[in-house]
Amino acid sequence: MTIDSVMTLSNIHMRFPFGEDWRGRPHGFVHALNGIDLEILRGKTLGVVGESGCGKSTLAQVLMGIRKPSEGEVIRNFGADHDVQIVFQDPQSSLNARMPVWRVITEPVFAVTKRPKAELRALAADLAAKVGLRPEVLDRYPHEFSGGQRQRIAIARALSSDPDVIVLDEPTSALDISIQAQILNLLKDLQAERGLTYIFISHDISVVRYLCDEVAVMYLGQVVEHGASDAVLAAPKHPYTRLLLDSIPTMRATGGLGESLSNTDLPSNRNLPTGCFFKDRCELAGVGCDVRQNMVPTEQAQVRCCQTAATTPQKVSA
Amino acid sequence: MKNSHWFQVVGAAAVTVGMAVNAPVAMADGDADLLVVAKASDPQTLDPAQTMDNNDWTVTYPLYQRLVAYDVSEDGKGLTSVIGELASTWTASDDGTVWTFDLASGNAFSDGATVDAAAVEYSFNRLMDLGRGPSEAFPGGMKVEATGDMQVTFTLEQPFAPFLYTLANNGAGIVNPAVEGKGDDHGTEWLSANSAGSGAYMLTGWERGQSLVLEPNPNYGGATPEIEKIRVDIIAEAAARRLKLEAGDVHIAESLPVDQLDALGSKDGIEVQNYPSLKVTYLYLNNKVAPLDNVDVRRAISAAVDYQGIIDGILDGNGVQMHGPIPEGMWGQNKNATQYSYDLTSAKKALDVAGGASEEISFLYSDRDPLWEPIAIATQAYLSQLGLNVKLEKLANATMRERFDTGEFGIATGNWSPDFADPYMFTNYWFDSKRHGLAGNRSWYSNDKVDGLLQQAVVSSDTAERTALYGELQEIVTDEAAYVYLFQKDYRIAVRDDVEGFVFNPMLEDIFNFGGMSLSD
Amino acid sequence: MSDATVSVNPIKRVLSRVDWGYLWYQIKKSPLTLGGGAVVLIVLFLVIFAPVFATHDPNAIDLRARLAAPGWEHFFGTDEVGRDLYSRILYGGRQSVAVGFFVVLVAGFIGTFVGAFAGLIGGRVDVVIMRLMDVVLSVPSLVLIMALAAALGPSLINAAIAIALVRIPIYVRISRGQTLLIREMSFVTAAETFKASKLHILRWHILPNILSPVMVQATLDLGSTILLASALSFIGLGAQQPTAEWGAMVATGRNYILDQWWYSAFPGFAILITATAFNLLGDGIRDILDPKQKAR
Amino acid sequence: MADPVLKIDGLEVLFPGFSGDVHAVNGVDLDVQPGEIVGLVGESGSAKSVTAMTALGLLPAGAFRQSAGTISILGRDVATMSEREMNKLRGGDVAMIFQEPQTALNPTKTIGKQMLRVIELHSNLRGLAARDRAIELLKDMRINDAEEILGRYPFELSGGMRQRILIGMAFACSPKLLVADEPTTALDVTVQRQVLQLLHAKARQTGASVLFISHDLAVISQFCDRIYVMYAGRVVESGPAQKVLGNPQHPYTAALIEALPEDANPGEPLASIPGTVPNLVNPPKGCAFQARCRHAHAACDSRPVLTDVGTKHQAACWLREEISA
Repeated sequence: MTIDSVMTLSNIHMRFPFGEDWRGRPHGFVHALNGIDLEILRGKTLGVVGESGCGKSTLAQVLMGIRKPSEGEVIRNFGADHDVQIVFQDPQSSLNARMPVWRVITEPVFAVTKRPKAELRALAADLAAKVGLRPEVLDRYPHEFSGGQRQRIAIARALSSDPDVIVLDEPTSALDISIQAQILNLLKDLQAERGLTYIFISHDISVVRYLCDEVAVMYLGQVVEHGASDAVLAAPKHPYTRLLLDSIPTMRATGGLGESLSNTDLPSNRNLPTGCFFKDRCELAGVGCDVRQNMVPTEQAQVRCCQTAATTPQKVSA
Repeated sequence: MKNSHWFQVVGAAAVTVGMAVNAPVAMADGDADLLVVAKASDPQTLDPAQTMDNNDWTVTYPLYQRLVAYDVSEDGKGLTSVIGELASTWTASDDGTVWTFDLASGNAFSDGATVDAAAVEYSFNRLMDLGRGPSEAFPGGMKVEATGDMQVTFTLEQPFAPFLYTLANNGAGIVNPAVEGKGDDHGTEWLSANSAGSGAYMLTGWERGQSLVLEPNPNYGGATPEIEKIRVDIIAEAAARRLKLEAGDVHIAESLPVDQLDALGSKDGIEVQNYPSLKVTYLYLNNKVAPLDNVDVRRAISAAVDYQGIIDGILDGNGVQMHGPIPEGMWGQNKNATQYSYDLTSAKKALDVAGGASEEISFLYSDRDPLWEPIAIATQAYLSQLGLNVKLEKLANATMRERFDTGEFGIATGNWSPDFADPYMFTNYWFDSKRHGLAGNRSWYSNDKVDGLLQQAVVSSDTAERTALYGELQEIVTDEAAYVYLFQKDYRIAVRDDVEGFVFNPMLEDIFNFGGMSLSD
Repeated sequence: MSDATVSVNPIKRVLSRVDWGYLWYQIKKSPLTLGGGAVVLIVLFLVIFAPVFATHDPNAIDLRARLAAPGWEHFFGTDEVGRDLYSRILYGGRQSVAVGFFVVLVAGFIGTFVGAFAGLIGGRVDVVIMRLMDVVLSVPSLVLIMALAAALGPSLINAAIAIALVRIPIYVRISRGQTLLIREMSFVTAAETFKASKLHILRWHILPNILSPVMVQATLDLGSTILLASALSFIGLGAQQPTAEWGAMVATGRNYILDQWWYSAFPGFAILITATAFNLLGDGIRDILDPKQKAR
Repeated sequence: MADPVLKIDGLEVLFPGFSGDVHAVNGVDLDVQPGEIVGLVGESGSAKSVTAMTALGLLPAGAFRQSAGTISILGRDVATMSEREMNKLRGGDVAMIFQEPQTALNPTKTIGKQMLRVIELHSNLRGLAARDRAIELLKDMRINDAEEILGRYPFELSGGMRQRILIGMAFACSPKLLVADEPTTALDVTVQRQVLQLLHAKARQTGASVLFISHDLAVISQFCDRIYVMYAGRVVESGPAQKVLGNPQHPYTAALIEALPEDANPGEPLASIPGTVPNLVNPPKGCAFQARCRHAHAACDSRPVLTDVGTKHQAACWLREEISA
């Protein structure tokens, strides 16, 4: 079976200068992304999880094409201009309150080419219906809508340029549970109908498990574990993935909150640690962790940890 | 208005507070020997050879003496004839070109130096060398020579009829030759802020913009003045001057709006004195610029102004319409010359003769005289009845005077008062084509015949002949409407009624005879 | 999601868009604002329909009725050439109000655009523009206005131009500050992902969203501009005779304040009332639209 | 049974608005017993925060009106207390922790200064003793280099660190009641877990009662002894956390749990709740959830009251009434 990848990221590095001196030379660099390799499969959903500061948002910007990586290559397997769209976390601020809904929805179109108003309105009406909004909402303004409806508008907007890929940047984390379910269902329906590729950035493991085919776990600008989401989330291999999953409160947990973690602070991304990035917080840390870790394939996923890789039998490719 | 009093108090309080910054700090401290005069603006210079402004003369005139002075009548009225001041006697040659003056003894400058013929010679040479405004009253080529310790001889190139009278004017003040040592500019810089005269008073203090202090000259040759100290306070706001006067902090308040004087006169302790004056108010019609270069347009304008309306309305009746350029009370006035009156029909006729006028006419005025703005507005309204388009421009006084000199204006307002008692002050200044601009002919009027008449009149010493010449001239310049001859206004001044001995002389507006004045208790 | 975004917080809702119904509701709650607004409306009405309400031609002189006291013939009395002060105040308001609106429109329009441009483009352009504005702001504005008005020549339109020029930096600052805030909003980021041009972002995102604070400033400015224009006329740099203008009338009336109090008093009251009314209205609108700045 | 630390009876709060008054809180009864950790859970608009803020007198004066109900804290009726007494109560016997740890700390003062001020304000400790107390509090919050942290400014610290410091400060004066409003919502999961653990342990250790406000059912289920589920300004269900979440008796609670993706099958659509929360300008006459409830029937047009549906377990639903009847 040939892999139909819609985007390929190879060895993406991203760093930003900070604190310029009087001659404009930076004091140093923030290392946001440190060697990302990802294959994004057409029609599938890739979940990207990780804590704040792990580089998720920078990765989203690289995927959108609004930031050029400092190093590495992004290959896009499609031609059209508006091929990647985005849905933001907070529908409160991602929709301009001064535009009527029909303009909001069609902005990706009229921002780049002049189109007659009627055509834009027709497009907006079409898309509004798709995302479950009644046509009479088109002339209203975003503030007149609830969070869930606003997120529907944001999704309609992302669809208006007929993209291949949509980056979903925590699209439901600002929503109530009951509304989150509606939006997730809508996203699933749209994907099935249009063959969309989703990149779903989230910290909510249960949503990722439900929605995503694959999951990539990020830590300090690297993917530390990548594989099929059911496998990775059921039996995490990387110690960080495990920590993450253990931290998530669930209703089924019986042991209460358990013991407190001693070190929850991320290492600085200004001066990257030597060796394994997770070494200082890792309970498995030992021999071999003093060198940079590479992605190693295991039975179910790729893992960036020599310790796990050594104890897990590698799956022989079929 | 019953309520008006409340507003008055509030308004007056506001003005007082607003003006408090400018006003001098302490007022009359119950000292009966202090006289306070309130003026609107600070003097520019106190050098008699430089200043041409009555505003400065208030201070300079009592500081200096002149060869001759205006006489005072038995009943205390200022006369236009002169008597000797520093001079005891004088003689003139028959042709009127050589004048010899013998000086009285006993006059001394404030530093004790005697006023002798050398000082007179020095003062006139200094005046003519500097060549500023005041020197223009004297004929060019005049020679001044000390022909004895106490004798001075003036030699003129040609007869100059008003000569004797010019010697009574401010510019003829005798200056202590010691000023020559105060710098290489004839001491002008020093003298503009100090006094070096033999007058009844000397300057003892000047805080710019605030006040000047005069004290008696210890070496003064005349009767010792009664008032031991005179303070001239500079108070810009008319309302503040008036309030100070009402409060008794000021004895004499200058330049109060005429509208306020009647009300003021009824106040306790204040007297408003009225004097017939030779001060006239007239409009310059720039004879050089269109459409005013057309004599019929000027005639039309002269007939479109409601003279009596302005006098009754703006002056509250305290004035009379001018009858040509020479005011009533000055000899030489031709009562038979044409006098324009408000007559729209003939004005329109005249304008038709001119073929109409579509140009915009600028009208300059300043706030130097509070009457000018109402006159300007009224004139604009009158001329609009003729369809003339007048644009009012309110300028700083200095700017306006610059424009007179460059001739960049259409109509402008002006006041004129004579410095010596001779019609020359009105005729030769106003119509001589050599005096275009600021020098006096502010209408830029030119007429060869008029120039000839002026020349003839100036060299004649025969008053009857001169009267005839000026009479003919008045016919011409009135007919040609060189100016709009508006009105001759009474001199009105508000003084506390404890001020005694003030003698008004129409040649000496804004000037007070401090030496002869006193304060009753 | 916390309860902060719940509809129980009406202020937040309004911040997102001018909601006139809400505005009216809030104005009704503040008697000062309501009073200010009512007076502003009355003033505007009287001034616009001055010919209807005036009893005399404002420029018609009547020297024999000069400085007449208020009465039935002349409600507010007459001035030094006998013009009807009541009619002149009505017409004079036209000048004052027109200057106010002219200044606010010109300065607001230019300032907003320049500020938004500076904020959006950033970099050197921004630095140069802002330093220039700092320079203008660092000179006392009345001094600068007087200098400009004197240089342009004394007339009301020149005075208005001078005031407008000097007030531009205020709008530049406001609009740049707002632009910097809005530039960080994710709808602008979103527009960037659509590969929208700067012009598109300026037109659709920045300008519509900085309108509220600019409008608040503009309303507040109206009062002070009317005062400034009057001040300029007062010192002779504004309206020229015979044009009726409140500040000029107060200035001339000052000469007559002791005996003819009405001459200065009525135009003075007109300035006071109008400027205060505009300020009250402006303050009220600011408190409603921009509660962060509300004086406590 | 001891007096409740916090008792709210029949609370009704409304916010004047231009299209009518917003009836935010519509008759809430609630109590927190000594040593108890009570959860207040609900979606946005359920008025869980408003209820707590009203109880502590923290809503801006003039912005709201309490139209009915009584609130008593530590046995005292809040209505009878002056503003000064309320201020003394807050930060003394009652402490608070909010969602945004950034805004609760003064950015211009060091942590040490801010902690010492709180300690000195509410205890007799001064100088070194107060400093020792501050270090002790930070150590309890698992902050190892406490002495160094005291010299730092808030911006130099991570969000988790700041929140732990705030919890430490909240316990500085041994409060009897701690109100925590979404204290971990802004934090990452690993940090959230740590903060929750520390908070829980400290509360248990000091015997303080906690009113814990959250929208996160999972957090609530692990943290709280007893919970109130709120919907549209009313309590719809209450009882021990495990009982309510494990065996929900109100259709809203049940639907909420079903809507969680946690147990969902990726192949099937999620069980979402149709519609949106009702407009509280004109709150529904009967059951507020009626319009979205799949069990709604005629009886729901009148307002259901909380009735026992199990031991210490109550729900406000006519359906339960029928079943038990």
